[in-house]
Amino acid sequence: MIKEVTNPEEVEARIGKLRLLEALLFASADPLDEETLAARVGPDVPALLEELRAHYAPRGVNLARTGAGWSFRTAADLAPLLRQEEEVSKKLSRAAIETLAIVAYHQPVTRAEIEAIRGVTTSKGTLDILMEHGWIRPGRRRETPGRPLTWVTTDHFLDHFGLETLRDLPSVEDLRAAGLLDSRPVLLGLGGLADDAPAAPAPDDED
Amino acid sequence: MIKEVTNPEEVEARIGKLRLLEALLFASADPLDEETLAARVGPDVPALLEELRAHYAPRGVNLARTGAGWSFRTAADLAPLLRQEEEVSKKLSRAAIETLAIVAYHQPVTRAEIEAIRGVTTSKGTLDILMEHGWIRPGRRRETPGRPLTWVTTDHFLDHFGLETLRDLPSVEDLRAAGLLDSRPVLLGLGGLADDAPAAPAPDDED
Amino acid sequence: MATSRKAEDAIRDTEGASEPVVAPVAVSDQLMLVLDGFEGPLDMLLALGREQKVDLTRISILELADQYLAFVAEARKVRLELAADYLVMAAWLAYLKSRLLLPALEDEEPSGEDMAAALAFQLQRLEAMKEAAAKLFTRHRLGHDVFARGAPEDIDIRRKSVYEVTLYDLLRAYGEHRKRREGGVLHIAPIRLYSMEDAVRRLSGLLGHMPDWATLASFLPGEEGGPLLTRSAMAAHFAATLELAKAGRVELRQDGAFTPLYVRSARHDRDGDAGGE
Repeated sequence: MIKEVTNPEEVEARIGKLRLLEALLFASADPLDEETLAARVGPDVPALLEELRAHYAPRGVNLARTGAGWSFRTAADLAPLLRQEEEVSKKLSRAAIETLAIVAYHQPVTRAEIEAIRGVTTSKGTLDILMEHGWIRPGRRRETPGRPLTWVTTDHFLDHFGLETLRDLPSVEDLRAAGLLDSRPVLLGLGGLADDAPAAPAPDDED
Repeated sequence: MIKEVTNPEEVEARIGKLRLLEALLFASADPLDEETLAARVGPDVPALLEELRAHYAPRGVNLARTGAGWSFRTAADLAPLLRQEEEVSKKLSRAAIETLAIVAYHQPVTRAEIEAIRGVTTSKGTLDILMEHGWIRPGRRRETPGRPLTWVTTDHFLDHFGLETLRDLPSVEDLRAAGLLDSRPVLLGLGGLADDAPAAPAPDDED
Repeated sequence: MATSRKAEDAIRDTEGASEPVVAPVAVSDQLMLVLDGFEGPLDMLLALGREQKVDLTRISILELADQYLAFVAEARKVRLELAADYLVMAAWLAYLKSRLLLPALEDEEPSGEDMAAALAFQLQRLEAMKEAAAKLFTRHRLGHDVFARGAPEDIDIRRKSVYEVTLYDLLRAYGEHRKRREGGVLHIAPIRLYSMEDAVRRLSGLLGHMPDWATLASFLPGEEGGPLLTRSAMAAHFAATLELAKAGRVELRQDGAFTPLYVRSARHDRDGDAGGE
């Protein structure tokens, strides 16, 4: 992966690029995608990122890839020494945590499907809180009667939970193989099978 | 300055401390003084700091001593490269966000209509900022007296907010369900007033 | 029974909201009332199912239905009010039980077995999501276990986000705008009905002008206010005449049920006005 370079000028150019890449990633609290980095550093960004990742791997700060981008993060094994008092998840209700998991594993998923899986209606504020944390966002409307809105997770969700892609969700393949990621409502007449269709047609999409 | 250590356990302990120090300095919002660091890491902090400083000296990120504390900073010589496109991120005013939301939901919409919906006059600058940013653009003129200009959102708007199409904007009902819109208190009472007039004029966009 | 009292209150408090719901758990034969938040009837069924201590794929739905129905019966015995969706589930399970126990009728879709399998699937799926949620939150999380650069430098290299506005900000702004418009300030329109006080005031003014028996209806105001106002005026004037009769200021006469009501000034009023009789 790391190309041997011997030409002194080339070596210097490469070091310059690595330093710039390091500084760019360091300066930003949010992940940066390769496209953005390539625009600033050059087309060999993927190789440079791998080199940086290798350099930082044993250190207290690691270069991590999450969601759509790269960012420096403190090393995961230092968590016990750095851990801070829980604030976020204390405020999160059981309903919110379960709902987040359902959105993550079943996305894109409508509210009615979430309710069918949980067997209860989703109280107001559950999706609101998850959205406020930046973990979920509205996805495409489902092309079924009523055209219900779907919900999906964000890149920030991946970043927050240290996931490179959705495929890295814990046990996701096992669950899929077991058929448990089927979000269809299965029991008619059982709680939470609220109609997905909004009470009134969406007022603003006539064009 | 850097003490020679040969005992493997001692080496490991030292590396552990260096990694913790690195992580603490990286994650802190403010420079950390040696006393604070010593409380977390151990009494040999000054020597460890020197070692870190030496390690980072040639890199894109340096460990710098500022005032009474230590912090990581991007290397000073990279400043021109980093600042190339520097833009301090700005918060959009509430009026601008609301105006953008109204254009998104009610487009095509004229300025007079935006004002009618918001109930306040819209300053010239608000639409300018939104247009400058590429979120809105002039649409067709309305074929009514005066042929007022309408405003619509752009593809960049969709891009910025991660929407595929305008139809994926949550409807008012979706917002209500997500808890972003509290429903108005319902007054149960006399159905018809004396004159049988509607309690309030029908909202203009509930069609 | 102090515990049940508390549970009862808690259930009542959360009724309609569906979550969290407080409900008792049946442990073996004994019904124990525990304060524990259940996220609806399916969640409670899952908790009951775990007590069978078998893999959820081998769970006895019939046994589960019995446990649930027993709980509902006990709960109602101690007059515990259950949220509606718990009762809906009870009814559904009672139906499922009958379908499982009685010989299947022809052309009945779906079969009792299918329904039981569907319920088992729902329980497994909910269980899987609960486990997934738990696993998700044991991961090293940003800002809790793993940290980003604490002092990011003002270098926004992604020009497109010069303005920090998220979709959430946008939707929140629109939501607040709608909220303001829908009912930020609650205007209660005055109720334009005739009150008894109005009628008393009005009739008192007319007292001198009704020396002889006249129908109450003839004293009513015109109908320009609409039918509702007319009806309320009728009711108010009737109440007002009763009030004035009690005070000895008018006399009332009615010849039979549902016949017109006559009213005239009491004697001393007429005396005062007409100079004696």
